[in-house]
Amino acid sequence: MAPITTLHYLVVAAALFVLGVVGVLTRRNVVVVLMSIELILNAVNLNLVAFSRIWGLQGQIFSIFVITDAAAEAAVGLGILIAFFRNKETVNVDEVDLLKW
Amino acid sequence: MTDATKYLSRLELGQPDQTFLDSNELIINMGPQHPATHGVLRVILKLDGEKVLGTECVIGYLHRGVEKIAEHRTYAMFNPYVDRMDYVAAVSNGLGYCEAVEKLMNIQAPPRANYIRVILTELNRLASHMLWLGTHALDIGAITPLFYTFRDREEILKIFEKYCGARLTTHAFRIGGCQYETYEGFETEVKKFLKFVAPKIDEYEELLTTNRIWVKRTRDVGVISAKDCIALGVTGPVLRASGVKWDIRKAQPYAAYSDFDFEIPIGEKGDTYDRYIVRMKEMRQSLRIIEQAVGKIPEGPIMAKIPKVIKPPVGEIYHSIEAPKGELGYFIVSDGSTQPYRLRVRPPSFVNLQALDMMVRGALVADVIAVIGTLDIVLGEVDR
Amino acid sequence: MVAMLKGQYGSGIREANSYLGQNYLVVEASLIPEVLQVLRDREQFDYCVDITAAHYPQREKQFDVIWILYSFARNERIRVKTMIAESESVPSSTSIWGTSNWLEREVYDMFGIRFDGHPDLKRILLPDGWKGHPLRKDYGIIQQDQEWVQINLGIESGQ
Amino acid sequence: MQPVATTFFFYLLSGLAVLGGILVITRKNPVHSALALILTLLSLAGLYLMLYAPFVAGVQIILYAGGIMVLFLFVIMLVNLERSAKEEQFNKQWIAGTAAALALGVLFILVYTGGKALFPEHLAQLPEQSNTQEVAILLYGNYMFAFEIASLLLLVAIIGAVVMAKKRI
Amino acid sequence: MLDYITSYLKSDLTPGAAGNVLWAFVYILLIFLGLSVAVIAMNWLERKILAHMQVRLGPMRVGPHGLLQPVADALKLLIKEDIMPAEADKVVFWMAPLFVVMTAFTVFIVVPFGPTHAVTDMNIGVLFMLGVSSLSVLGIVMAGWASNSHYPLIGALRSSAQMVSYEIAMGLAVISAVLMSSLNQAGTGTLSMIGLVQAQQAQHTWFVFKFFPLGLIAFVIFAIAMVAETNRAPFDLPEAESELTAGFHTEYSGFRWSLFFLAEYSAMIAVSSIAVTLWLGGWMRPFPTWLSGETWDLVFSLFPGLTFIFLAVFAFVGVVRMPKHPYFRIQTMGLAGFGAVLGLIGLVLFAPPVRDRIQDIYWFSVKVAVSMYMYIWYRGTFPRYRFDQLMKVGWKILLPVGIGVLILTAIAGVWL
Repeated sequence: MAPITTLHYLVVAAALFVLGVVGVLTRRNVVVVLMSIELILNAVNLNLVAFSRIWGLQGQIFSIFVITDAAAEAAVGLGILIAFFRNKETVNVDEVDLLKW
Repeated sequence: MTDATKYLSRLELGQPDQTFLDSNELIINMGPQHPATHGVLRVILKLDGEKVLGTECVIGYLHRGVEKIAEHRTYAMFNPYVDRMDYVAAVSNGLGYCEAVEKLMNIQAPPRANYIRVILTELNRLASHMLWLGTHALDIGAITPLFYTFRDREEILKIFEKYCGARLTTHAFRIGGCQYETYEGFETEVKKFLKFVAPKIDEYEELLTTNRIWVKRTRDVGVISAKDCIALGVTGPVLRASGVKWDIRKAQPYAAYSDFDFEIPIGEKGDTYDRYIVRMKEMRQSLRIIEQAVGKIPEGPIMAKIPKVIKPPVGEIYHSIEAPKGELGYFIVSDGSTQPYRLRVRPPSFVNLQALDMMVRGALVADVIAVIGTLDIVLGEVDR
Repeated sequence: MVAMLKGQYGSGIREANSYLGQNYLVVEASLIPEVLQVLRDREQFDYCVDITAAHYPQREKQFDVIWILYSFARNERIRVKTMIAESESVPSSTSIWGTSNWLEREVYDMFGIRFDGHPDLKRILLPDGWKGHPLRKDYGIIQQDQEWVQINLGIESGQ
Repeated sequence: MQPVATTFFFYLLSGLAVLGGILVITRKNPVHSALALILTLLSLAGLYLMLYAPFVAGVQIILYAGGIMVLFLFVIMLVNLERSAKEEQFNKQWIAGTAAALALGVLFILVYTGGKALFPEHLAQLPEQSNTQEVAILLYGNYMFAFEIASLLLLVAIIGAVVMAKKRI
Repeated sequence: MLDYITSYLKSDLTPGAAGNVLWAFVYILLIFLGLSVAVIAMNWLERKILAHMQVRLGPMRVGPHGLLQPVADALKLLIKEDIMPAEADKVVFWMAPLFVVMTAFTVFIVVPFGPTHAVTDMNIGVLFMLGVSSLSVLGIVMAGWASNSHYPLIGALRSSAQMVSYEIAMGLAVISAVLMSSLNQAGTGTLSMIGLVQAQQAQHTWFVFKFFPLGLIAFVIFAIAMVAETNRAPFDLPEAESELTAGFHTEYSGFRWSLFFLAEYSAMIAVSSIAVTLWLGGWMRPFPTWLSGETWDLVFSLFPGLTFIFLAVFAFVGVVRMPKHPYFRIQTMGLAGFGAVLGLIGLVLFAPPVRDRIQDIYWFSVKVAVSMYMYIWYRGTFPRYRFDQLMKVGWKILLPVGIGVLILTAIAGVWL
């Protein structure tokens, strides 16, 4: 088999990214949408780390920041989800069409 | 006057607004098969996460119709049945029943019988409290005290066995006195036991009283005020831990209790820790009573003069004693025949259990276990 | 105390007596809540020890309902008794003593005496669907609710 | 350290990662989705190890798989999604979704085929043994400010989450 | 091929670092085997020790002094009916115990039983161990959710909240130890498990005594957090028997249940070995500086053999005290055989080449064993915490103290 190059990693990352986008666009369940966003972030991370293999450590540093970001996003996102569930008893995105309740 | 009446042990379902997440209350069946309900008690818990919103006790799994059986047995024949109610304190049950019938027939047990009764009943109180301590500690997670208490309770059961041949459901007393004379060496053996058990009680206290986790788990858990206790009819150590200095042994002495000098330990706050301390002190007081009694058992007959066939006159009687769990009462209606017309048992566990709901509302699941343990219920008595 | 009560309720207090040193009152059923309230508030009988009943099938008023009260202040017990017929019901004392709740449920379970104003009057020791009230004299000692046993336990008979 | 059977492990791990990703967006039950996502995250951690980024791999495991996913599972259990699992899982954006996915996919392929020449053949020297130390030096040196901002972001997130989720503060 | 096998024996590296797949595989097998034996032994020891604490005898029937009891238990569990609740989520229910066991075993690839006795030495060893052991919470959550029953669900919620909370305190304590490792080197510390022990070797002290009492406090924080992390008494709320029947594994039975059991004990050993590595000097023998020199080295290297000989003597005393009755003949013979095996192992351990290679493993195991004994001791002594109190201990006591220790360690490291 051909040796693994950076390009291989990029292809995996792209696949994950596309899967994440499809998930965000098509799923109704907020939890799954949030998880799809995590998928996208991970795809980005894989890209960053793969590039850092070529150009040095900065990519890894940035991916750590992305993970931090993901943690913050998950916390706030799930907090909103709980608040929303409490008020509307649903977790479907297409029923969240009011900016207030 | 009381708030206690507001706490009806009924579970209102479907009030989602009380929970943290709305509409997400959890209904849990604790029991009838559960390691910590001391038998076949079933408690339906309504939970908000870990917080208890309400409880409902479902009892009766062990119902045997003792009161109905009593109406079809003669007075003497019914005597062994009472042992099967509170089977960890069978001697106390027997004492209460025998004294009630004696009172109804207006006879007195001879002093020697009364002394033997006191000694055995207090030994039984010790055994009951030991069993309570072991299982209560086990419920809270301390597994070791259980084995210590069982080791020492064994000695008491040995004395019972030597006295009347049975260990648990003793049937030790008869109407009118005691069936058996004390066996040879009874007094020395009891004295030996007293010497043996006093340091053991210290040992239990050493394990638990100052244990930080134990104190944390029991302090301010299941608090019940004296007022609520009285309104809910809660008696025994639970009532005393709330600060009411009331013990039937002192208030309305029966058997030979008026002869002895002992104190009624009381608590202040009425929380689980106070109840623990009160029971521990009670065990020491029991030792004191036995110590006084065993030295001066009077000579004389052990049976009063009673007719061959027990036929109490027409009338009603209510007699109660201080069982280890609280006020154990017998209400007997006699129609002059050899069988009770109606016999009602006032079981302390049954009435005390009613306070469970009030004590655990707003507490956590773990507290329910602690409170069930601290109420010291025996399902044989609750369900009868 | 008896004189006071008699003065207040007249012939409603049928009998006030003492047997073997134990006091009891026999009261008209309609006066029950008032008498109990007065006993608790004025006479300090603040502890309801027990509520029970007895069945006398040959009498016209078949049931005795008995309240056993105790006063911590006076260290004294008193029994309050009333007689009711099969179809009658007794006012509930749950608003006077919290402990009445289960005790009244047990009386209902065993005798079928209804307590008006009880918040949750249902069977307590026997299963919910059970037929009959075991402590009535006409309920035989080996009698059971065959139907219930067969449906719920899946056996022919519980005997 | 010479990684063993690199090619095999690469295909295994990336296959698992993509499989996990597919399961995440197709499973009906959110718990299954979350478990599939954990699979993806763990295989990505393996890929990071192969890319000489052990610290990122460690952070991935401890934070993502051990922290964030537990949070997800916790919330899923808390809001009890059984009812919603029976509902329609996909909204009506199928076409938009597929189109976007296709467009993105084509774009990626174009970029990769076109940009293949851009990537240098020789790789940077990343000593694996001191990776953690070097990451730390960069993190607390050049990127100090960003690091502090990130901590501030986390603080904001904590407060935000508490405000959102708590009914009565 | 033979070269390939023998070449490793001369190297000073772990098999992973030397790139020797065969030996890495052998080490993995050895660890797997050793861990299984350790879990079985722990099962017997816990029951025996706990029993003697509680004035009873414990298992006495199967084999001499119940030595074969764990084997009998394992057999019983294997042939027991495997019940799958009807409403359970089959796949997740099936995966959960496997996941828990896998994480519990994976941790051990970086545990350094000696300078070369580890499968591999990762640059991020400590981080890896913490991360992977924190993954086991996922398995527990899976088990609780998949059972589709209230008690397991509450148990799973409790355990996830508990483990996530105590991980933080644990991490802080670990960081302060890592900080200590950086002190008299070229400025950076290490996360590698072997590197951490070597740092203690270089500084001639166990980290538990470093900057007294800072190291000790960090160690105590870790010791408390690790009990909570492994769901053991007094923090065993997720499986609190008297409250939740059995917590997250209420619905499990037979073989699957035994996997949880296996995972629990190997997780205990795993966190104990982290504690030993970070604070108790890993494979270092006691008193490396006070009692140094050739003679002391020799004396301490005799300990493994002596221990086994001692155990053998113990077994033979048991043989002598066994009642002389035909009924006990097989038991007596079994115990004598067991003693003979132990004595033989002890004698082998006196041989110089074996002695030198085995010493590190011996001291490491002894330290882990002491930690395991503490686990049993806690269980025999303490009541259980309530959930809010547990959280209070984690967040309001351990966390602030951990941060304080970390800051003080940093200050001490700079100025001392």
